[in-house]
Amino acid sequence: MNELRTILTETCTRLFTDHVTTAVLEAAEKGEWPAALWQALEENGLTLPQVPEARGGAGGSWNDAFVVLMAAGRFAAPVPLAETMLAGSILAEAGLDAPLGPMTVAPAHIDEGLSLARQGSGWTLSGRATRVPWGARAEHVVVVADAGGSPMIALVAGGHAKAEADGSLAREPRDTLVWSGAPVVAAAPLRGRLGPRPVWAGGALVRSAQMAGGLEFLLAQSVKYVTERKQFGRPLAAFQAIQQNLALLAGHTAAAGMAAQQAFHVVERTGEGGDATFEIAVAKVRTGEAAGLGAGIAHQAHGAIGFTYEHSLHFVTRRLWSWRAEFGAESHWSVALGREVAARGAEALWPHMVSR
Amino acid sequence: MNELRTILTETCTRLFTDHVTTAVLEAAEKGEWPAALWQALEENGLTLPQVPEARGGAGGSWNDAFVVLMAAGRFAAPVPLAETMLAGSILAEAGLDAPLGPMTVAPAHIDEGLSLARQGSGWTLSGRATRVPWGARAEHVVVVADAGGSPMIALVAGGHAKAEADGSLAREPRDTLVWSGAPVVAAAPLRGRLGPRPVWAGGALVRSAQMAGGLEFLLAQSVKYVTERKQFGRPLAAFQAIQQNLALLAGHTAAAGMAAQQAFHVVERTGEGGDATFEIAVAKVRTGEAAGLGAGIAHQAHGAIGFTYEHSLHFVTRRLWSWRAEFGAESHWSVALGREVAARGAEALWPHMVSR
Amino acid sequence: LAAGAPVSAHWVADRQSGPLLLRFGTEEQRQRFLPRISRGELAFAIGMSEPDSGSDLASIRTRAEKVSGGYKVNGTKIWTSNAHLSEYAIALFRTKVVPDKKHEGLSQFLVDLKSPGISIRPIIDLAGGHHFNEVHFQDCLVPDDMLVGKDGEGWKQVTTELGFERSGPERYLSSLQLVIELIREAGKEPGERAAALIGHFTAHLVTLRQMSLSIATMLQAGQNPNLEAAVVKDVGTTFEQEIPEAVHALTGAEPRIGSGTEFEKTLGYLVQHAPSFSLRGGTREVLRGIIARGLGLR
Amino acid sequence: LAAGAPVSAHWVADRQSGPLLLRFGTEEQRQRFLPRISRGELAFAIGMSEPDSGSDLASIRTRAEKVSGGYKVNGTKIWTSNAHLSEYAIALFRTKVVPDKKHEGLSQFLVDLKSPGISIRPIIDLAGGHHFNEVHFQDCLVPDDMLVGKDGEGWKQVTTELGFERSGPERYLSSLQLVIELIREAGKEPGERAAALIGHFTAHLVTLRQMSLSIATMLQAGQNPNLEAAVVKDVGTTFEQEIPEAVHALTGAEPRIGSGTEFEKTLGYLVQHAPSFSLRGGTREVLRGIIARGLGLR
Repeated sequence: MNELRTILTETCTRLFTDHVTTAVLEAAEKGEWPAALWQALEENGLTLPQVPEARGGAGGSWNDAFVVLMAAGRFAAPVPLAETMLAGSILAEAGLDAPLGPMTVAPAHIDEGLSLARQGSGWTLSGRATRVPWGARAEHVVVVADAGGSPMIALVAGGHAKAEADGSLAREPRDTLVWSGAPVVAAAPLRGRLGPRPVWAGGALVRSAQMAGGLEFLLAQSVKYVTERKQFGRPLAAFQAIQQNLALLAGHTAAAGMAAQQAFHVVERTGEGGDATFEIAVAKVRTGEAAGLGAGIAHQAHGAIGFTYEHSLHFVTRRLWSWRAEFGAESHWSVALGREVAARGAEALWPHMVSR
Repeated sequence: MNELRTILTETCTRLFTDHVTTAVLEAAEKGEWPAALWQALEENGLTLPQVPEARGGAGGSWNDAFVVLMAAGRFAAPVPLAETMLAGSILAEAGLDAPLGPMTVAPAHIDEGLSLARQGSGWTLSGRATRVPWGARAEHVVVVADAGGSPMIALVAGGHAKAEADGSLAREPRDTLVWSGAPVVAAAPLRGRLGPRPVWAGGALVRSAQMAGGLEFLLAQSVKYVTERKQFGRPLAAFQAIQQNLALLAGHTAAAGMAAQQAFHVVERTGEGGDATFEIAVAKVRTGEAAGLGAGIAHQAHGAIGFTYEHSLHFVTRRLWSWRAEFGAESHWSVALGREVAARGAEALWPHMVSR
Repeated sequence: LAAGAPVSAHWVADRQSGPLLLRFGTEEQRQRFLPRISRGELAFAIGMSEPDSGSDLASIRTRAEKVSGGYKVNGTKIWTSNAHLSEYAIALFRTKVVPDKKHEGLSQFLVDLKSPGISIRPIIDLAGGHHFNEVHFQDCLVPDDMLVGKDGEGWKQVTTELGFERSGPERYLSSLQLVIELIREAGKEPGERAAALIGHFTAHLVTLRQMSLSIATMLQAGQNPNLEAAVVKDVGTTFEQEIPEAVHALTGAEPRIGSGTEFEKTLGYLVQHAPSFSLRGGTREVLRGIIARGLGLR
Repeated sequence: LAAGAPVSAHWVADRQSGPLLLRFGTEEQRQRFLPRISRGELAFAIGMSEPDSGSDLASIRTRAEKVSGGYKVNGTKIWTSNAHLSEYAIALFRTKVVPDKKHEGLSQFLVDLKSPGISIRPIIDLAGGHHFNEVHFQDCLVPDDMLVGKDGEGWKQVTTELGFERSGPERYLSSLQLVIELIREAGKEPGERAAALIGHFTAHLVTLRQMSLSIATMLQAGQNPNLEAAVVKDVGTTFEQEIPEAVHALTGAEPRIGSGTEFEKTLGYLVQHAPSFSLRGGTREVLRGIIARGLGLR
């Protein structure tokens, strides 16, 4: 990690430490919008770090986006930061400008479809999308939709959809949005480095970074807890069984961080027409597995106290359990990855790995 | 376990302690037949414990067979004891007498078939069977074969097949036998408590008992080793990580023993026309999983020393790795079991379990 | 077990009170409580853990001081299951301080939760549920006739209880509902991948049930299968905690609350509660320590 | 890695000698050995473990006593890889006994295995292979110019070596062949069950490779990533040991020796050798202990 990235990490850490308190997290679960947090993120240019300046972003790289999302995951930041970043990128890649304010993406399910229809010189959007992250709260929604057989990217303002509130295990909004001829702000043919399914692949990408960050929290929090807490007359950290488990957690955390980082790195390196699906699949599978195992280890280390609402562990573990399922769980991406590898043939496995 | 069974266990333990020495095991791997061991087993009526006296057996129960096979597994006894027991039972269930001497069963693969043809008032056997345990060494082979569309049980004497030597990971014989019109000693229509595929189901049954016994050895041997061996100035047993691993091994060992015992119990309870396939599938799956995990834990506890040929651990672990694959691995039996459970329906799971 | 509904969380279910009173209760206590217990009218909250005790259950600091006519209790119990719904608790107090021998000087009591000097504070769990409480005792008088068994023998009595706790069928029943939902989801003719998992689960469930039954048989025969019960609990808990993970790995289903299919909601319930399974009746490390001692390793 | 053939077992492969001599060797030692090492003509046996040392690598008892012109060596090394095939060994001896400080007083030497006073006895592994040896030293004279680095600094030098050992790609390469055979077995259009496992393996392999590369980068930058290397080794070994188990669980294939398909034979080879993977460069417990120390737990 170079120096600039270290500075960025520190900025994020400071910002989230100030703005993502237990009170903010609890309030967010009750539906309160953390306005100060969002404002601080925008003021620091952290909502669209990798979007070109010309398109409304901070002009950084996907590697910067990774750093910001890791930090957001570490703090369980209850805002659609990942979704906004992704939405902004999908717009920019299609040659459209990204607006300010929280955004989200739709459809979040691979088997749902939306459609665009011509209206004068513009377009209108119709269709139904379920489990849209922060769907009712986002000021803009970026969608992939079918326009007479061609996939397009479209930007619609919030409030034009009929919204049914729904939520994730972490009580983050996951709303159903229904558009019926809603006006489209801007539209362009789908293109860009996130490939033919930018919401699906990009969603998996951003979730992998959030999960890697969440795991870092679990590790730090578990180490802290077992060092402070005593049992049978000595700190929990003195028990070899605890040490061995946390070492295992450290391994999963390191692996998840590496897998996610590499995916962002390849997305950055890959220009338009390139394809980072291989690395994205690797990242979603590896971070998702680590999230499940890591949450188990962290809860085991914390014992009963981690099972209380009062303790902050669950703000992260409940998110991890949701994130790993969203935009394709391990089962989806591992089958896709396995089929890709098999189609390439046994002898190609290692050469392909080395060539990436 | 009742008193009679305790006595039987002790008899077996004494016999195997005397006759299954490291020298005997090493010689067996080089192809030497442990004649004294076999003779002792026959003299003590342990080769056909559950076969009725009228059919040439000891007139005990399948629960006795379980005890003997557990002990045989514990000592890695390098003789076709399980195969002989199974062969004798298949004969007896079909109303045929069991001969003395080591026997085996064929075909050992579910997708292989043999056929019987009429010759005068008798039959001849033709076909090819691979991986037949002790195929070339057994004095008799009991086969399931097709006789013009009807399945029959047939007894053929050893030496009538063209044999190609092959072996298991544990260097036990697993020979290919080819019969071309070989004379049949006795034949009868297939029937009995082991169901329509007595070699396959019965093979899985006996292997589960052997595996349960093998696991008991691994546990005892590992406990002994870590108690005696010192590292970093204290016995290995003092390390919590070692303790926790061996506790896990104890759990797998207990579960494997229970699963196998229950299968034998239900086979005993089930008369002709009954069906113990459910319990046999449970036993093969549970003992097979335990065998894989248990071998890993035992080797980890033993460290480098367990990796040497000199140490006796591998006589059991190599057998466990083979046994779990034979007569249907976990993958086979779990799919079969899962399909059976699914066909019965979700709500029937618990009632069915309780009804057995 | 009502099919279709996620099982409710009972960390320390009240299956202990009956056997405990049968074994250690006075004739008067039995006559007073057992009929109502057996009719299901009376459940007991269980008060073992204390704020700093964690897995070290014997490190109990709540004092019960002998006074005229009974014991004066001061201290705090935590993780007291269903104290807000129960009339009585079974609680372990320290009646004598024996330096360096924390297992001595403990006694078991039945406590009327409406007694003066008791205050109950809810503990909300991570899924937002309320099953547990912190119970605070301040100069609370517990009458002599509420002592269970002998003064000072509480630890021995409790470990017997834990034996029951460790072997009971809830060791594998908590997650059974998810297996049932998975079978429903997979349909009557599941693919190979789903069938393999269902078969794996079935093999484990059947075996665990047999293991539990064999412990029950030993208990009925008057034996004290503490080691065997610890083994069953460890095997059961480990398996149970694997279930949500394995189901997610197979189906990729999202664990849900409030909305979604029964399958997704059951997954959501269990994913959140699985961490607690290994806490009931001793953490995994403690259980494995008990097993290791039984193996002669410590 | 020759495709189609099971990889050969190297517990402690000789990737250490070059870096070691580059870092700690005298100019004379470098000139004498490095050209032959880089041409692949010269491999070194590694002599660390002793009969009673196990994972406690510092508990070394083989003495190298300073005498005129060199050191007189007495003692026994075990698990000396390929001593029967190598000209030289790199060995760790005790040159000074410092009571209660076992990590002090150790020194590294290059040893000509044809020297008088050395006898080599084979160790046959459970699969019947011969890769390791017991090497016995009786009054064996090792000349002064064969000391590597400083007298008494052997432990520090060795832990650097172990860093290399722990991060190298053989951490995940030993089992790669089985993954390749599995892909071949599954065919170009695998079922969902096989595809999921292949995808899982691929995700882990790719990630491990990246982790190894990042350690290599740190080493090249002159950093000493001992903790990171231990993490990579632990993750890699744990994954590697899971591979044969997972492949068996999927396919039910029988692990074979001598006969059978390439797939079955590779499975047979790996099932037997997997137990050794966690021994190279420290057992799992020791590695996790190192990681725990890095986390501040001990």
